[in-house]
Amino acid sequence: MNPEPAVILEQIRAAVPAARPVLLRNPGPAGQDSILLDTASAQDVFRFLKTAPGLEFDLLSNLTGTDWPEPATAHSVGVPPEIPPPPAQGFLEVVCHLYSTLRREGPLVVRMRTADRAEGAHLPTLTPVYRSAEFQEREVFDLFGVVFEGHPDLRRILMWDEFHDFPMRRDYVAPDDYEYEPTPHEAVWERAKEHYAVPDGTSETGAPAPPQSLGLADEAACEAACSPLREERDRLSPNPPASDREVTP
Amino acid sequence: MSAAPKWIPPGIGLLQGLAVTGKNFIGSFFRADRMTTVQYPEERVTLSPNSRNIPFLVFDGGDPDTGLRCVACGICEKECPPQCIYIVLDRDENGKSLKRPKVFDIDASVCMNCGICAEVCPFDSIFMDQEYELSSADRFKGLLFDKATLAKSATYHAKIRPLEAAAVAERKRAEEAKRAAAQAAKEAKAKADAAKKAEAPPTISNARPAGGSASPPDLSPTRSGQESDPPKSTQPTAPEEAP
Amino acid sequence: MSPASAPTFLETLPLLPQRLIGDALRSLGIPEAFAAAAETAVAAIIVFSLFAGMFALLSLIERKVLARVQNRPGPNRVGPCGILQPVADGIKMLTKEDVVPVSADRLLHFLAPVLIVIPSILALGVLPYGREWVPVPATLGLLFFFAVGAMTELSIFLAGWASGSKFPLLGAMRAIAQMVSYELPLILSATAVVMLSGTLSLPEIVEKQGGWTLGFLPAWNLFTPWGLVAGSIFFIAGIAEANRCPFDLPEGESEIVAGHMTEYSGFKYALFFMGEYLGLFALSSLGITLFLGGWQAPLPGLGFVPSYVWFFLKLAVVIFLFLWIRATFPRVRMDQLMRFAWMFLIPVALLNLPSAAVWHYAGGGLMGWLACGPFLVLPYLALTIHFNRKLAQSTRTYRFAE
Amino acid sequence: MSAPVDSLSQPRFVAGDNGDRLLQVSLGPQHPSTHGVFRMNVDLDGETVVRLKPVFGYLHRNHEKIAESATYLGSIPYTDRLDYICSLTNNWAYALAVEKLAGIEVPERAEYLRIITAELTRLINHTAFAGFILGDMGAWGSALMYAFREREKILDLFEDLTGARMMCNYMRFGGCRCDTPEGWVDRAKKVVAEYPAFLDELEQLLLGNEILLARTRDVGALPAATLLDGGITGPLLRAAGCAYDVRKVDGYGLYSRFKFRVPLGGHGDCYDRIMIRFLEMRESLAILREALDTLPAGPVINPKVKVRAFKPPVGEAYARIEGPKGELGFYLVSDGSPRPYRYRVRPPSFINLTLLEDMCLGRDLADVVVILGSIDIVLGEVDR
Amino acid sequence: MSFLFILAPLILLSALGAAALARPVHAALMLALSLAFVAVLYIALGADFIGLVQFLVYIGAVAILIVFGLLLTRPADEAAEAARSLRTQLFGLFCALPVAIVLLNVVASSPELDRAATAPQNLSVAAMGISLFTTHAAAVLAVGVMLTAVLVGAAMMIRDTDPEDLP
Repeated sequence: MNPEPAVILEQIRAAVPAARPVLLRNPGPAGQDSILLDTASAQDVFRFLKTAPGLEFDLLSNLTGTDWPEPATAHSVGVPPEIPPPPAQGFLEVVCHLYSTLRREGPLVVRMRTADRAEGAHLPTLTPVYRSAEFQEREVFDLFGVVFEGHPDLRRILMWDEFHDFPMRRDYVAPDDYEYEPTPHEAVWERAKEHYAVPDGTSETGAPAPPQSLGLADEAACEAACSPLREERDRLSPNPPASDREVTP
Repeated sequence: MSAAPKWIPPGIGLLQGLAVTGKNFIGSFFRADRMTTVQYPEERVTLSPNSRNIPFLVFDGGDPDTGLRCVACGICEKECPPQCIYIVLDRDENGKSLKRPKVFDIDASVCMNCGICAEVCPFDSIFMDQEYELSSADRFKGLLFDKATLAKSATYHAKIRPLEAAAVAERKRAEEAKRAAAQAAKEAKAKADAAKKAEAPPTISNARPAGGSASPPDLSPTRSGQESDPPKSTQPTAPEEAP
Repeated sequence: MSPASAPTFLETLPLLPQRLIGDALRSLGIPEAFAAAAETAVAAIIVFSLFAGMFALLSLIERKVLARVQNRPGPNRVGPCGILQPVADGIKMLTKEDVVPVSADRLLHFLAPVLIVIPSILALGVLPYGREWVPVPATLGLLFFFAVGAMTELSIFLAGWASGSKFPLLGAMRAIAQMVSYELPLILSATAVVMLSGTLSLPEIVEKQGGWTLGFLPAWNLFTPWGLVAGSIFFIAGIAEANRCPFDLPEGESEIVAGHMTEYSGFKYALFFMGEYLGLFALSSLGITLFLGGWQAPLPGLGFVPSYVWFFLKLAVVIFLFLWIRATFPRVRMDQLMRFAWMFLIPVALLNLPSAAVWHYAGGGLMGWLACGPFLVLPYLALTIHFNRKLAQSTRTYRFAE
Repeated sequence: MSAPVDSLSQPRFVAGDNGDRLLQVSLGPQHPSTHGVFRMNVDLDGETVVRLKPVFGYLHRNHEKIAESATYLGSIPYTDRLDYICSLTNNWAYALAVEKLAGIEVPERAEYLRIITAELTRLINHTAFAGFILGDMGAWGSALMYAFREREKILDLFEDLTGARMMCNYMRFGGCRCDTPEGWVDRAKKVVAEYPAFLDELEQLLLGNEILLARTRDVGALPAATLLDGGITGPLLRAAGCAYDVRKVDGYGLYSRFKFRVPLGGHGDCYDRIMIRFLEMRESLAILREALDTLPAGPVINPKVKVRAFKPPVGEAYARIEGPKGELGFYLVSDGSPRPYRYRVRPPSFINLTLLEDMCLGRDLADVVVILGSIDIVLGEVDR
Repeated sequence: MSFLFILAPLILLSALGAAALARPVHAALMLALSLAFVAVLYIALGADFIGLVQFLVYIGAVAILIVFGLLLTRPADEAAEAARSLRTQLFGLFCALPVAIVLLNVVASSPELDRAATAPQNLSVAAMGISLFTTHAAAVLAVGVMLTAVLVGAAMMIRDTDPEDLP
């Protein structure tokens, strides 16, 4: 039932000569070994995997990201030594689980890695090959910050458009004031109180007085908070700006 | 589904639907089992003995302060998925653990009644209650349950969950017996040793707490670890200071 | 009048206040014209308060019936068995904030709910509720009914347009298209009755439905082939005119929130509700008058009961039918609704007119049934063939994989 | 119209591809039939959908991040809240992934209990679905109340077994949390035996109804290949005729022991989707009958698995089950610590929405609601 | 006759409103109002049938048609409408004036005027019907055929939009 990644690896090498696939052994008992693809030929490989007779992995079941800020951890979980160690700042990884509904096989685990976690966090999109990647790539972009080149509609999907960070990265720090409601024993509230103009955080009833201001001291934050309203207003104007037109895939 | 009949006059499906609703309309006046709803404050459904809601702490005997089974080990605090439990270990003036909680709070507005605290507790001291009328006019303090609110007697536990309570009592009896046997053996051994060595005070008898808080043998590492590292006692927020 | 009719005192009981006031005014020497006007006013007030009360009651009964169909007890908290629920609802509605969107046309936004109540009240005035009880006897009653009914559409348009919001706009578009389309079959089916009764006066139409066929079957228009068709069309079109499920598209809550009523709150919203329910009463009453023999008793020998009792009993049955349908059916789609009106209801209603003529010239009876039979059977046959052709195209069988 | 902005509710028009003016309607997040806080930005030409963009995230709580900072055990109650109608199948999928990750065996009785609870969950989901979609079509909740009445009976079973009606938190790594209470199996058998009568009634109410036929036939159909490309699984895919049921394909749990059939539709429209779910319920009942009759004795949990301080070995695992809404998968990466290094849910509700626009283009606004209803989403899972 | 002095100014005022109001919807509503007053005038003059039919046709159909057309127009046009210049208004007046003159002339020179003023005969519906189906039978038939054609055409148009599924 489970496909043999080592065999498929050879098939890929034969069919897509430019590809440099690498087999990753899964150290755990699950035994789901995976194929690591280089980004340049990834789309071709996926197209091959989807259509090649005998493979026909027609269902991209799952596409998700993983953040590896520490290459050492990554190595412990399954980077073989023959791969040159990635930059010290770590990398982001996209993992795909492919199934073949025709041959009832799967999952074939295929991964891609970015060069680093900052400017180099680019990967080719899979949406033209598998439509089901569309929303999942948007999610990975939203939560991990991987930019999928060629994606037809790469916008944030779960977080709001004005959000700036990537919350699923491991070094993400939740803002102190993401909730201004006190939860007893919650250190978050203690920290959050400093962001609000509330004298001691309590009123007579024990409930906090509502914050007088949003506590956004600096101009930039104010600007960020107001910009959606402004955009909404602009959109309402008789002649909508060109940016309003969403791209239809 | 069998193949559709060859010739269907239109409107039959609509009439069938009307027949079903009509049957229910009339049936609702005559058959109680048709009714979907319960007229809540007057009628109440009997809860299943397994039904769980907010956790509570069990105490043995009549005094919730001294009889509390909880030894403030902090396992539930650690395992609680939404982190709604807050425990401060009680210590005497020398800083020695008294093996009971000074503060044991559960934030009912955060608690999701999953029952993991009861599941992981090695001392059979926290269980799931069946009280579901927890609404309070005070959004914050009213839903912060302290030790006094949470403490409920073992009889109460036996009332709401007879099977579970019986099993716990059985287990405790067995442990007690085992411990007594071990104690007796030790004492016998000590006596024998004493008889052998003439003057040697028994050192072990005080090491285990009195009462029912004996730990199962597989858990001693956790407990000893906890004793060396008191749970978050440096955290400033005691319930009375909490907003 | 049959000999076993109810005592005159009971029959004229609803007229008592207006007569008392008229007589009092006349005895004071007030001119006859004013006294008559006062009598009419009192009659109208009685009818209006009666139906306003029934509206309140229906708002409760509807919820009760729907609840019972769904195996719930329904509202039962306010007063015994929830009987005071309408009062509570009224207080709630009155004390709610009246919200007017910024983008609304304030005057028209205000005018719409007022305008929607008026036609229904006017229409209720000309209906014969009992042998003696006709609030405003009008020779052109039927025409009057439809003429004032035309205003409803305008007020719904106003509500939708003046709200300056998208769901009301969609709702108004739906409402107008639907009501214009369904007014046609409504009027055409009523035309058949007018043809055979030879009058536009509603009391006369009821009078003509007196008597019995075969000694027990009331001579209502419904029990004639053309009346059966016209009555069914009237019922279906009436559901659509009253915006009731399954034709409640203008306010289809699962699609366009509340249609033209989306931006209304408080008492204005209550007025819309009232207008809708009064319209429902008016249409049902007209249907009863035209096809179900109005205040005529359903069985011989029951004439001792005051005639208006029969009228309101029939009204209750018809309203229950509306509720029952609402509790059962899903909503149709706009294009299906329109196609149903234009492709089926209107042709059948048109076809029914010659059918009525044939009945007239055949002189009714068995001859009439035989002659009109084709008019009755053909449309249904056509519908069956159409339905089965569509169904046969897509008869569904389901495979199973092991 | 002097001021450009009057209010946000004002009809807003945008330019269409061919220069038409399209009415832009925001369906949701507060809308009676978007099944929660889902939102669609729909551009309408008249009432015909020209463009439809789903907007997510109103219920986003970053479930995955929470799980990565909780212990493996601590995430089970959170999985209850993904698709809160089907907490037990969520539990199972997660437990399955952890068992794969750590190589844990599950005792036979526990596997049976899992199958029983999962199939009961499927019944709950599909029954409620029938009620919901009728509500979307504007039927005034009668079918929904009937569905909920029957659902109550199963929820009572769940409460008896797991202690909670919806947030069951029942499965554990290596088995189930507790054994069945006294008499539970007989009660379950009774519910299962009475269920077909209810299904007959519901089918009588719904499936022949001409209005329902007109509303659902040929609405929202897409070919199976397109659906597969879009990652759509579960009843939607099978309604389009693709025989793909993870219970059969993977044979996880002990499903390979049971005899059941996978119903397949031919058209893939909303009617087929409803029908497939009805037929699936009949099959689930067959599984339940067999499982309840042959429920073996034995332990319900693998005693070797530690409750506290559970640490799977380093590695990763992806496991999936056939959830009532489609393929529900969990992807876990362990770095050997008591918390998952990476925890990912493959939510069927979310991925099944990928092709929502394709299904709705060219249809009426009223159809959008029905199509969305036929996809059967739960926002707890879509937004996570 | 006293009704005329109350109703005529109302009719004129609302008609003027229909011509002068900037927003098309307001103008359409004023037009409907004006038509309604005319209907009331008919009824006041004893022509109940005509009055009610006027109501039914002009409010229930014509006004609705206009309004429905307006629903489908663009609000942007409305803005343009509001900004129309004095010149266009004068042009409108210039067009309306000859029509008014011709109409007035026709009415004033009609030989029926004296007879109608002196003999307000109360025509019964039956009499009207008899006259329609005897003297004017040809016209009624022609109108009937035309309306039927329109109906069939309307049905055809609906048919074309979506040939699928059933009612």
